[in-house]
Amino acid sequence: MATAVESAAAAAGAGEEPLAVQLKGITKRFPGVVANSDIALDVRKGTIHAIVGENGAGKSTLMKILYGVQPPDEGTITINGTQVELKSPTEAIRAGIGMVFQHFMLAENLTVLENVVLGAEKLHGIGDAARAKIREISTEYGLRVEPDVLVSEIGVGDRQRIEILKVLYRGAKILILDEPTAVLVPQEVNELFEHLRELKTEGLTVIFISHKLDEVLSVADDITVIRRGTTVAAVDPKDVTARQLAELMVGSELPSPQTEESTVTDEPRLTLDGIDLVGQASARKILDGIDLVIHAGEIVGIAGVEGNGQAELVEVVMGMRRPTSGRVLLGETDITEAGVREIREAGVGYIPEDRHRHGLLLEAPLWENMMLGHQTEPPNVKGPLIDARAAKADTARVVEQFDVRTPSILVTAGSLSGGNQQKLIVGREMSHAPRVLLAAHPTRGVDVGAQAAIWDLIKAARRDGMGVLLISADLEELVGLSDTIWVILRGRLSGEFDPNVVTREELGAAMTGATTGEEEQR
Amino acid sequence: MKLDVRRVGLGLAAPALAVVVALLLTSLILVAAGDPVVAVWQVLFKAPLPRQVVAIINEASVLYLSAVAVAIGFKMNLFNIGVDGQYRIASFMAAVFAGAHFLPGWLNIIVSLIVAMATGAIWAAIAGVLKVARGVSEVISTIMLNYIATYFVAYLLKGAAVKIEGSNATSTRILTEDSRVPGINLEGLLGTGREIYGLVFLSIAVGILFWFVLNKTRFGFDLRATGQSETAAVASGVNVKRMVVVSMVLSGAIAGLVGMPLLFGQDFAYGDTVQTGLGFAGISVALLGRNHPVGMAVSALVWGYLNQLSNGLQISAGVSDRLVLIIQGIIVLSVVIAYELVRRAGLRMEQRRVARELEARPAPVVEEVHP
Amino acid sequence: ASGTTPGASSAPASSQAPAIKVGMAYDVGGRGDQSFNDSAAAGLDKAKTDFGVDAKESAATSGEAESAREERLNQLIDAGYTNIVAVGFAYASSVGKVAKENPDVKFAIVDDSSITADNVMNLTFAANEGSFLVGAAAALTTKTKHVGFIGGVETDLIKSFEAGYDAGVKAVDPSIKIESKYLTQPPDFSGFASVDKGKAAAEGMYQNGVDVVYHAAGGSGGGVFTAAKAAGKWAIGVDSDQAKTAAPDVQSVILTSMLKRVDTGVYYFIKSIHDGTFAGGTQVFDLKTDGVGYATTGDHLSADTIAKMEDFKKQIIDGTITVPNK
Amino acid sequence: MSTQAPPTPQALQASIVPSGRPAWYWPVLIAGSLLVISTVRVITGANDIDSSGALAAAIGLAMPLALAGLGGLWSERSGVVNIGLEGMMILGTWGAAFFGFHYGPWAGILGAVLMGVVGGAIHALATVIFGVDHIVSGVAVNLLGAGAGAYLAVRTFTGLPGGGPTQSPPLEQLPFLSFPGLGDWLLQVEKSQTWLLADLAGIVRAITTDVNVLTVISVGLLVLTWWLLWRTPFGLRLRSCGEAPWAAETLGVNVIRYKFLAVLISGGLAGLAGGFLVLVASNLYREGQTGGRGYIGLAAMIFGNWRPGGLAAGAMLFGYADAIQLRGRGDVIHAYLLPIGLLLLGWGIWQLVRRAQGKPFAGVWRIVLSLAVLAWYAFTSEVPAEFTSMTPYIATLLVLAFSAQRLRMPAADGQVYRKGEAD
Ligand SMILES: Nc1ncnc2c1ncn2[C@@H]1O[C@H](COP(=O)(O)OP(=O)(O)OP(=O)(O)O)[C@@H](O)[C@H]1O
Ligand SMILES: Nc1ncnc2c1ncn2[C@@H]1O[C@H](COP(=O)(O)OP(=O)(O)OP(=O)(O)O)[C@@H](O)[C@H]1O
Ligand SMILES: [Mg+2]
Ligand SMILES: [Mg+2]
Repeated sequence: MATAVESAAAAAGAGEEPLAVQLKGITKRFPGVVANSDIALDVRKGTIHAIVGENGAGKSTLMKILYGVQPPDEGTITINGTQVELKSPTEAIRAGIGMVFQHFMLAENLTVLENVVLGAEKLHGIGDAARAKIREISTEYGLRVEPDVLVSEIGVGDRQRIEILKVLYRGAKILILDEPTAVLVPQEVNELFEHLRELKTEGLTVIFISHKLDEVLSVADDITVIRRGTTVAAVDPKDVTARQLAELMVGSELPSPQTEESTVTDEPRLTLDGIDLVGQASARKILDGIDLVIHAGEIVGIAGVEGNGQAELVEVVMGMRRPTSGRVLLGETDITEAGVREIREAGVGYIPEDRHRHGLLLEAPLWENMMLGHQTEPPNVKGPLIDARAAKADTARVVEQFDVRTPSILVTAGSLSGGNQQKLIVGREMSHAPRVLLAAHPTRGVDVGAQAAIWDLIKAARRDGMGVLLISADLEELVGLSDTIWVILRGRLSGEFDPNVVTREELGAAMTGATTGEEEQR
Repeated sequence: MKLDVRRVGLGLAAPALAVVVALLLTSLILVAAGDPVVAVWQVLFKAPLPRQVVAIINEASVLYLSAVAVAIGFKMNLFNIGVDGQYRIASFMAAVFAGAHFLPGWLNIIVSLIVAMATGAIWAAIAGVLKVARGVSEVISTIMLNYIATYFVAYLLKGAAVKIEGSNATSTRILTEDSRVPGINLEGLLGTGREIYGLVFLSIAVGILFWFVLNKTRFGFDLRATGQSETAAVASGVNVKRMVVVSMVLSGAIAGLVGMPLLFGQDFAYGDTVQTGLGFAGISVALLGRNHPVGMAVSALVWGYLNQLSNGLQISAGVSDRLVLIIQGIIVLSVVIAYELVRRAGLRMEQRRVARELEARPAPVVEEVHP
Repeated sequence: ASGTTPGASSAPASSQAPAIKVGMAYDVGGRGDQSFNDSAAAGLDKAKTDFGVDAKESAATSGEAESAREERLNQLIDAGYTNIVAVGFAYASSVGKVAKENPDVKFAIVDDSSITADNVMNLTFAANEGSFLVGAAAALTTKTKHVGFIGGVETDLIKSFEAGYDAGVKAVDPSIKIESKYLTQPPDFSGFASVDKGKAAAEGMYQNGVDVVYHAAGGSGGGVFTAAKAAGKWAIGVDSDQAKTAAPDVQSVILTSMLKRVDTGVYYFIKSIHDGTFAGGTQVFDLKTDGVGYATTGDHLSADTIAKMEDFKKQIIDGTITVPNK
Repeated sequence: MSTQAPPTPQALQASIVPSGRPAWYWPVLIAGSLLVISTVRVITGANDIDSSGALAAAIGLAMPLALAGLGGLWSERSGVVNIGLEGMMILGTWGAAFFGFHYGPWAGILGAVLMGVVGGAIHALATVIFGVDHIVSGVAVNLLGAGAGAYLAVRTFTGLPGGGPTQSPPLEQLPFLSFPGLGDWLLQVEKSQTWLLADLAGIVRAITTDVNVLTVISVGLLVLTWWLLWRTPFGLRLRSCGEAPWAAETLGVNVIRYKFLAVLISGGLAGLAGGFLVLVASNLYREGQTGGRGYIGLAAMIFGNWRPGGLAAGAMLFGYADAIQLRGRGDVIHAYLLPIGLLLLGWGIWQLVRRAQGKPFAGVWRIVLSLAVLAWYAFTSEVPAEFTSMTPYIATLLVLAFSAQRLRMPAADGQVYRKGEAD
């Protein structure tokens, strides 16, 4: 185990050329949270430096400080040997730093070109010279970026590349990538890493944040581990295993989803029968002939690159969209034409992938959020009236039972941390004993403790005979929980896999269409 | 809790701060323009005379209805600028219906109120349906419908007008004594023969209903949820399109009532000297009252007070009574700025409290894990 | 504050007799509107020089509440101005109410005779009769046999202007085509203050062959004059002698003006107080009493035309012609 | 959430719907309309339908709306909703009259802009600096503008020759420009009433003869706005503040400064819209002169999909309808019933023919409506005055209701932006 406190990086960098980035004693307090406390970070020039840590450990905050978005409360920043004060991103850019944010920073309604040149118009203008430059960078690094399309028209992988291009366009010598791989499939990740290695050979420095430790180990030259806002270790990737790294991050041992004895029955709970969904003004099918059966006690996982129809599939089942053709059966009942409310009342639980958009009223108190989606069901209502007392009692129970960390059920949902918001949603959906649960990325952005708890809840519900449709970008989670895994590609279910035997590479290949779909492995 | 005391204090500080700022800024403007500052405040801060008290309450009761109508929309993130047109067309219809005296006495009044609500609702529903079916922004459609209502009513009024000997005003048939809502005489209390509109109770009832429906019913929950997050509401099973139409209809129905205290308590007919602009005033009152049933009542009274006392500005202080609009504008702005500052402070306080109470708890134990 | 600021009191011109305290409640626009209210103000000013009047003035705002009008009257009374002139029919019901509450205060109301009380004098004007005469003038002047009327707001009052005008035109030559346009409909009273709308409407008429336009559109009339000037055609003014009061550069296109002598009415009321002859009830200001008439400033009317107009005037006064008001 | 949200359904849809119209769309549409209108004119004899006089009036009535809308565009493109346009316009009317009276009409233009900027500054201070809800601030600015305009007018115009508490003295006019030697000749052609030729002459004459210099300036501002916002780095930065302020911030754009500036310019343009009313449309200030045009300008902007060309079209549509009704042309509006009825009929029949798509009654109500309209055309000769007055408003509603809804407001429009909250 690498508990080497004197940093390998620092040792290597001493005496030679100055460090690309040196952070000392960085402290940043937010109301109620100390996001960074006395952080030290040394990044050697021309290396890929990974930063790992749990959700909320303070990684993004540290990077935003380095990029001048937020000023540190204390501490110093030294770039290439000179101490600097970065009051705004402009100054960071001037110091040769570029950053790709965890949440993409792109304007949907502007073109790729406009997004790239924004703020850097002085370099090559905003016209043909800029277009040529973008093409040049694009070919040089194999980024395949088309300058004149609207960002709203392109997918996640392309957006990622645009973000990187944005940084390169500004001639940055130090690149910060905050969780660039979260939305990418393995092939895309590999491609990204190729780019990073190439950048490295050209003398650029990359700071790279990821929760996926095997990736980190494969690409990084140095690793810094952050826990609860402070640096706990700087390690050499050659000396550690992924598990050791993870335990450094958490400070304890790790959970992981465990496949259990199958509880699958032959009673169909949810049946999708030839579902087609056609986009409004074109004939392109968003969903194409989806046939799927989920039995009581079964978890069906859906793997796929984002934007291949998963979201729409969930929306069709939930009644938020009408399929162009095909039927949805809940048990024996046809719910194709039913509204969201009827479907929920019929016993479909829903853990939305975007909890802020679809799962919560951020400005409403917790107890009102507990009613959301169940505002016609007991104990929340009596006839047309709200039963506030019963709803509050129910909320208190869920908060207790599902370990939602909150001082009160009267605070607004927006004041909870992401993980606790997620636990509240899971608790809410579970406590109405659904017959079918649609779980979209149920543990996204949630830290390990809460993650294990949510997995346990889903497994317990499965034991009780619930049918679960699990959509996740986390292949570990899919493999660990599912009884069956389907891959979705361009709106079609392109392959079925047995989670007990499938490898990540196989899944990744199917997800990107690298293998020709239909082969069944069972 | 100590924190909450401070919070309440902050909450009260906001309006107080706003009033001080409004006074200060207005005084500055007066000084700059060379108007008598002291005289102006003497007029505006004179204790209202009994007849003015009555007029303030009457005006507030009307403004309140308008504010509630606007607030229903706001709660849904719908901006109903059309209350003005809705109440005018509704008042006209109710005046024509009531003036025909198909029904006796109170029955006539009650059915006329329903006619007004239905008319306002239909007029507002046009905007709602256009939004849902054709995607027309309700901001545009209600603006257009305001104007269309003006001409439409003018057209209908031509047909419905009844000539009064010697008068140049055009109006519908005047209600007979038994179809009027008797006023409340506070002679003993205030010492004025002026009467408060009997329909002031309508405003109070609408306020209570607004509060009840919004906070105590499933429907109100759906409505608020839609206003707070349309996407979350959809996912929770709210039919947002229907909600848009329904809330426009409700807003329009309440808008239809705006002119009723005037019709049954003062004008007894609809004519070309009818009060206009109540719908726009309602927007200000609703915003100042933060769409809260009690807040809007307070702000309606403030509005009525300023409107009434400003009548004396021209006569007693020699200053244009349009000054009151400036004061009202400054009040709206300074109140919201003060609330915004307080909101930010409150947010920080809540976060600090959450964090402190969490720290007080024991650290979570990671549950049985099998590596 | 200067003497003309509304609300400022002006000292009585002669200091012997105690000044008559007059409260003026103007209609929307107030003193300085170059139209209806100014005409009332002129009557007040004349009374000031003749009798010594202490006056307080206040103006309405558009679309205001009934209670605001009542309050305005009450404020004037509270301030000791016990002779109130309410300018405009919009004050009818508030005068009715306040007059009842204050039997000692004397009121005059312009353009309304529906309120009857011992302490209310109703000043009404036969604007249709004056309009008849300018209608005749228009008919006698037009070369294209095509004349126009532009009303500010389509109220009964303004419609009586149109009715008289139409009758006057037809009396001269029934074949003449008359176009008419109202700028707005009540309760939108902006038609009395929309110069641009007046201009657009008049331009439309002139470009369609109309060569004389009579406006009863208050402040919007300025636009009519501008359009007339640009088209090189005639316009007819209203209320006061607009060939004297309109902007200097357009005075030359004003063929004549229909005079509605609100000033005479207001002066009459104040004089009756001064003389102690005040009595409630309707005072009609018509051709007979010179309460309405027409102006000849600029000498654009030919002698022949004036002769014909005078002839009509006589016939109206003696009842041979009854001018419609609807 | 720790990962990028997936494309929303709308975004997905956008990727499927082609984003622009083909290049021939507008030329063909305009030429087609001209043909239809010309034909209708010849059939019905409603010559005022596109006379140079009607069109010139339409331009004059459209300009204040276009300027107000342009003000709205600047503000909303930077992400600040501006319903305070009306108040800023009122301030502009006073500024134009005050400075115009004392220092001449050119100073009046500056005065209008200056007072509008004051209104804009209040809105900017409230929304950009203090983070107040944009609607609330806009409503307050409307109150302030109406109050301040009226109050200042009483203070400054009372007692001036020809002025009063609610109106300014008459002002000197701004010059009118004409293309030399064209006007009379075109008028001859127009008077010939030849099919198509007369219509073209009318259009050309309306834009080349007796055009007020402020109209020319306003059109220039429309073009300049387009160029600045869509063709320069400055514009790119400004628009990025309305689309994704946090992204802009991370790229070194000083979002607060751009938003503030945009709202100031917005105020200046709205003020100029008021100035146009005073200096060109009326040559004096009158209380209540704006008459809700700020709101209509806002509507024109939404109508025009937050683009200068679109808002100009919206303003023209409104100005034209208003001109027709003000010119008392019940016959012209009546004439329009014919093509509208026929269009509806055709559309209805086309839908009926396509009813295989599972909507058996798709076209029926259109056909019923079209028959009603045609009957109205056939059995009457004029539209009642009240209905002609409604024309601009109904036309706007109808066009919006029938044109496919492709409107897309700036993504962050109306959102309160605070610095340093990017994540
Ligand atoms: N603007 C802010 N205001 C208040 N608290 C904040 C703010 N930004 C971050 N925090 C808090 O600071 C802590 C560190 O957050 P940060 O985003 O840096 O975590 P992270 O390590 O990037 O986590 P993740 O893996 O989830 O992205 C968290 O508790 C977070 O809630
Ligand atoms: N932009 C922000 N402004 C204000 N407060 C914020 C902001 N971002 C986060 N916070 C606050 O920080 C706290 C933690 O939020 P966050 O979701 O980042 O937590 P986290 O540490 O990542 O938790 P988890 O690991 O459970 O996701 C919450 O109290 C939240 O209200
Ligand atoms: Mg987090
Ligand atoms: Mg992070």
